[in-house]
Amino acid sequence: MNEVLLEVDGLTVEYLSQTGSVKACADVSFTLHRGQILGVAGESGSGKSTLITALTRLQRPPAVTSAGRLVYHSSDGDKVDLLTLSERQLRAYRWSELAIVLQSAMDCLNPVMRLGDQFEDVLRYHDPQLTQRQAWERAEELVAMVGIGSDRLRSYPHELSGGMRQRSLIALALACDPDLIVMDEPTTAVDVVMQRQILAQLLQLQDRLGFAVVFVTHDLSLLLELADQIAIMYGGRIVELGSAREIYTAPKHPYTRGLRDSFPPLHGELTTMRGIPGSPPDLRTPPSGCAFHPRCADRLDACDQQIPLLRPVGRNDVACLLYEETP
Amino acid sequence: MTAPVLEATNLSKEFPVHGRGSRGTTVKAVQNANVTLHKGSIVALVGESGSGKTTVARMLALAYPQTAGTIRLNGAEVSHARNAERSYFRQVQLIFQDPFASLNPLHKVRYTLGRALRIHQRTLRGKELEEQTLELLRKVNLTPVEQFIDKFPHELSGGQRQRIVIARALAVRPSVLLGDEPISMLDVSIRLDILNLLAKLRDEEGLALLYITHDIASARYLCDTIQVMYAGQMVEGGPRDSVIQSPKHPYTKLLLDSSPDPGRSLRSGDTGLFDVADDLGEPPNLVDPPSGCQFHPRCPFAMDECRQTFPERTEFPDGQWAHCWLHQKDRGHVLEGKP
Amino acid sequence: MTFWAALTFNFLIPRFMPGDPAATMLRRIQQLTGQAPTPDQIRSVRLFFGGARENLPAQYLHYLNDLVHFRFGLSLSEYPTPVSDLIAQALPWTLLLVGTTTIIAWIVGTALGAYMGWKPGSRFDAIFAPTTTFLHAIPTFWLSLVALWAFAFQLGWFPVSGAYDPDVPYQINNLWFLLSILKYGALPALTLIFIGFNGWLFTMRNVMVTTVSEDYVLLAKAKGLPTWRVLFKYAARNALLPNVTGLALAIGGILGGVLLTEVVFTYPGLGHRLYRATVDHDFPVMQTIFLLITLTVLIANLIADSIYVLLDPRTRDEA
Amino acid sequence: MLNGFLRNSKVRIGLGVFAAFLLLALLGPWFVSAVMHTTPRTIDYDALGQPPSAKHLLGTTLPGSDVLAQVIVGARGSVFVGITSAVLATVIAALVGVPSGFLGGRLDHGLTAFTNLFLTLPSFALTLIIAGYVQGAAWWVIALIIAAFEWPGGARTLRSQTMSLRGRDFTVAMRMLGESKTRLVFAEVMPHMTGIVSAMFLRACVAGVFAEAALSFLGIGTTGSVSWGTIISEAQGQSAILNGLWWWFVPPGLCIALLGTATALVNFGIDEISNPRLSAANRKLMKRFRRAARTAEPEVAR
Repeated sequence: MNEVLLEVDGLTVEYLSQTGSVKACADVSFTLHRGQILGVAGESGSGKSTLITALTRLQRPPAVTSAGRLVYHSSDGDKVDLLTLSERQLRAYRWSELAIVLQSAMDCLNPVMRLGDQFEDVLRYHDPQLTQRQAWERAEELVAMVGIGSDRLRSYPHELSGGMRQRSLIALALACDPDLIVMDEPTTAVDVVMQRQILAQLLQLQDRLGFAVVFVTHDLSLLLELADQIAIMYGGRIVELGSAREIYTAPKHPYTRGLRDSFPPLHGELTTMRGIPGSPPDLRTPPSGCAFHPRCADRLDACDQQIPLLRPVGRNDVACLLYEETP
Repeated sequence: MTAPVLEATNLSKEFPVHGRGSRGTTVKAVQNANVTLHKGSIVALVGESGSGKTTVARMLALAYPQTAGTIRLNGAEVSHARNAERSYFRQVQLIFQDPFASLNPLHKVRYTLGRALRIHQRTLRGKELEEQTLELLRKVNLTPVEQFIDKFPHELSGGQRQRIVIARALAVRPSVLLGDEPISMLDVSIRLDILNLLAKLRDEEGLALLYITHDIASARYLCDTIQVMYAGQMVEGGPRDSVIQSPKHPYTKLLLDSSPDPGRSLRSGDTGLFDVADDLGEPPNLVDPPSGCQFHPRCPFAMDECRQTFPERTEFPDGQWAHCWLHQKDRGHVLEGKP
Repeated sequence: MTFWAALTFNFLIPRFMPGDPAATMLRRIQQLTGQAPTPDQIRSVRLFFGGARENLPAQYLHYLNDLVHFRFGLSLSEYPTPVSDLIAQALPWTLLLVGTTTIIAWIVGTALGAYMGWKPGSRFDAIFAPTTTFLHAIPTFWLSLVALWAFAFQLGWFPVSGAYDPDVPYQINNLWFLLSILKYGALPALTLIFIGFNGWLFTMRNVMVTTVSEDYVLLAKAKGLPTWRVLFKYAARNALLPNVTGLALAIGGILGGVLLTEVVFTYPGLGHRLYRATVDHDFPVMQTIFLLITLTVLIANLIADSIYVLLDPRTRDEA
Repeated sequence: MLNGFLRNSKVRIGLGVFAAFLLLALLGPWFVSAVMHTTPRTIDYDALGQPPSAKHLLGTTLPGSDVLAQVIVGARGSVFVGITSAVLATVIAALVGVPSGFLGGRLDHGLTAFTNLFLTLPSFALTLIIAGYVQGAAWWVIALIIAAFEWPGGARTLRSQTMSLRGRDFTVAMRMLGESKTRLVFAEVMPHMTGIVSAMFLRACVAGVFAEAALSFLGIGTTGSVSWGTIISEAQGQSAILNGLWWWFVPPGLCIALLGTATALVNFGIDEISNPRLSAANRKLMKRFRRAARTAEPEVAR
């Protein structure tokens, strides 16, 4: 469990435009262990989706990873910085080590291919020895893991329900037995009951197969139940990183606190809650200093000048000038 | 209790299915829905997508006629004649889900609000119009007002736009607001702001509010009464706390158990439903819905009756009610334990 | 439905011409042939314009009845050759020219467009995009003239008119004859392809650019599939759909270009025949060619619809 | 929104060229008589079929007319027909498409059937035939005939746009405030279609110029007046090709092509604005992109 799988160090992603560049992700660093679930929570414009594409090196122009390292530790002990690989070399890692699940399943499945063919395509490419029949059988196994009948493999994506598409996408991610699955809001497009079911299945499968997950969502309340570690992003930076319990019971960063208090509880006492006043920053014209300072109730004088760095405070890592570093 | 402002009884809606070979088939989007709104009180309508909750709101807003049932405004039945509709619109306003789509991007705030004011006060001009426009902005807490009145929608954030949308609805001085998932497209941190604004309007303006949502936790935060819809049918309703603390319909219970709750995993090691990954199936296809109670194919307690007829309404002492055979058959206690 | 409307159009237009078109017509025939029209000719012209003897509905029935029995009447300018004979001579040439050029232009345009759309902003894209914009805007008939002047007259690489070598025996099983068809057809065909492929290129490029940014293409890349496989199986295959429908819809427009090109190259196809008929006021021929073209366009639409259904499973359920 | 249009370089260039031709059409005949002191029909007996020279910048025709004068005056013939047909076609398209899309119901069914009918008819062949019947008509009759087959595509686009705008939340919201139908159409729906309508108008304009040129080339267009089509037609009729008088028929064709390119540029620009993915193809940006990328990707880098 404590074996390191992925070290992200100083990852910076910029969107280039004629007038300059916008940093959608700035100096993002974290370490992911094998079999761990890391939740990344953030609102629109926090850079969470950019992080996903940068981790998988799927960003498209005008987005570009301009700095940082992505060190992947293979199961045989090799360490490699994914950012230095050529596209061809990277292909060896894609899907067999590192798979991805995206938000909108309808858009992720090729509309003119049968579901089974899309499994077969990836299975047989990564294992050329596999016959068509074997690939199909493996696909049946995979969809069965997420509770989909094998007869559905003959369907086209548009013939499946939303929940089924999303589950088959997870099954597809498992096809080559990866060590890491990156998920971008995988349950946002489905209803709460289906969301619960998908997450329950995911946890069971993760327990059985031992892959690690980076799970990105805007819904912090979901992560509190699901993740081991949670990273809170704001304005392209991680502002706090800690265990789910710490983030819930003892959030340090004013934004984390505000975000936690933006979800009315389902049980227990009801009080008037405030949310966070103001609006998320526009990254084209980011605030100086700490991106949160215009909305922060506890801001200090230096907050609009100095960009705080992420450093250990208590049991969490926090990027806020309010706190002294704990040695 | 006072007389209801807006009351809908046995509202049903069927949409024709388009496409070749489907002539005559319909989607039964809503069946026999009842909604009653009182002055100064908020009713939440909770359901998943496709449960028909938006269709109910749109019928109440006269966006399209109902297939069956009646809508009464202040006791008088509402017709779809043109003039009747216009005077209805002065009383009942709909707030849309997507603040990005519900403002015309080519018009400034001043025009949007000004038009809304002038539609029903035709002689309003000049200084007075300006004053009333500013007053609307103040009502929705967009201050300083001068900063917002000459903005185009694209210059505003999501939360600010939704306030403009609410201000536009308030321009006609309505007595009823219908909010169709008014916060679901907004960023998490600014949702509570809008909910607090709606609560303020209820308290200060005495508005009757229908709050439509899929998020039962936000419904609990805002409303006085909750009604739960499933596959076009109202399955349960009643005072907020009763419904949430002791749901009387298996679907309500499933919904509550499925909703994320930050408190849950940290309470006494109870991990909710995460340990059960049964395939609970999905909501039915409303072109060809199951007979009887729509929920029976997914219900762990389904009985023969459930498959045949939709159950009568069972009333409970504190105003809670449910449509479930368990109560008709005196088996309501099974809901107390875990399914 | 459309076909019926076209039929009716065809019937009504000559009957609503101002003045006494029949008389004008007869005068012109006289000028053309230098002889007074024969009584037969007068009768057939009168019949065509509806004369005064029958009322409109009766004429209409008469007209439809003739069509059903494939009686298209006699040509006026080459009296008394039946219209169907003239058409039968011209049709194969046009089919040959339209068929080959459209298919080649479509393939070239689609393939280049797919490549450009795959990597928008590449050097290839940057050079080709403005060039095709210009080429697409050139009037076909004018380019035909320029080509004729440059390659046939100045350089003498190609013959200046006709569809085959008149000195070679007209036999379909004669290799020299077939080669001469190739030689005579090359310049008109090249001109048409040169202009034709640009339209396909542009639609394909733009659809491809959009398709490439679809999530399923992104996911295909994430799956580690090699580039060519993503390009063909995920991007190009889906981007192709609009171009398939376009192919059928464009037939009508393509015909316009071909008609003019045939005139320039004196290529003995339908376009040339239509042009001659128009100049000579040979209305029966004009009518028949028009009907033929309408019919072709309608059939092409039907074919495209069915191909689309084959290629896109999403439309299958609705049909 | 308008600023966005004009900031796009393709739109700017296209509109510039278009405006230049418009100016030529308006002032051309005056320029020819006042500045060049000639007319397109003036015959210079010293220069029959001469190549370009200082005296005749674009050479002369076989009968000895100045080609430049013809091309300039011809601009009016061509552009006027183009613009008239485009105005007519746009108006018809709007009158058919907008009510059809906004009101829906039986009216929509009828108008859609009508539009589809015209859409499937082979328009050029039909134009040719009708023009053939009315041979030698005035230029506005030709414009009318061209317009009659130019509108259906536009009507279909406007219909679907109107339908989508009618269903958009902001229109529905205004309707539910009690706004009148006329105001909904003119204040909420129509302003969103300016881009499409102007693109449509330009496209129809060029299609009109094309059709007029093709008809004139076949000798069944307008009679009497000069247009680019008639110049080419005359050149062909008097064996310009055989005699190698390329300066006679090349310039008018180039003018048509240039006008067509201008319109295409404007339309591409509008496409790029409405679909920003198409304009991601910026060369300079791509270069900077490669420089900024931390990844050493040999396939792409060199």
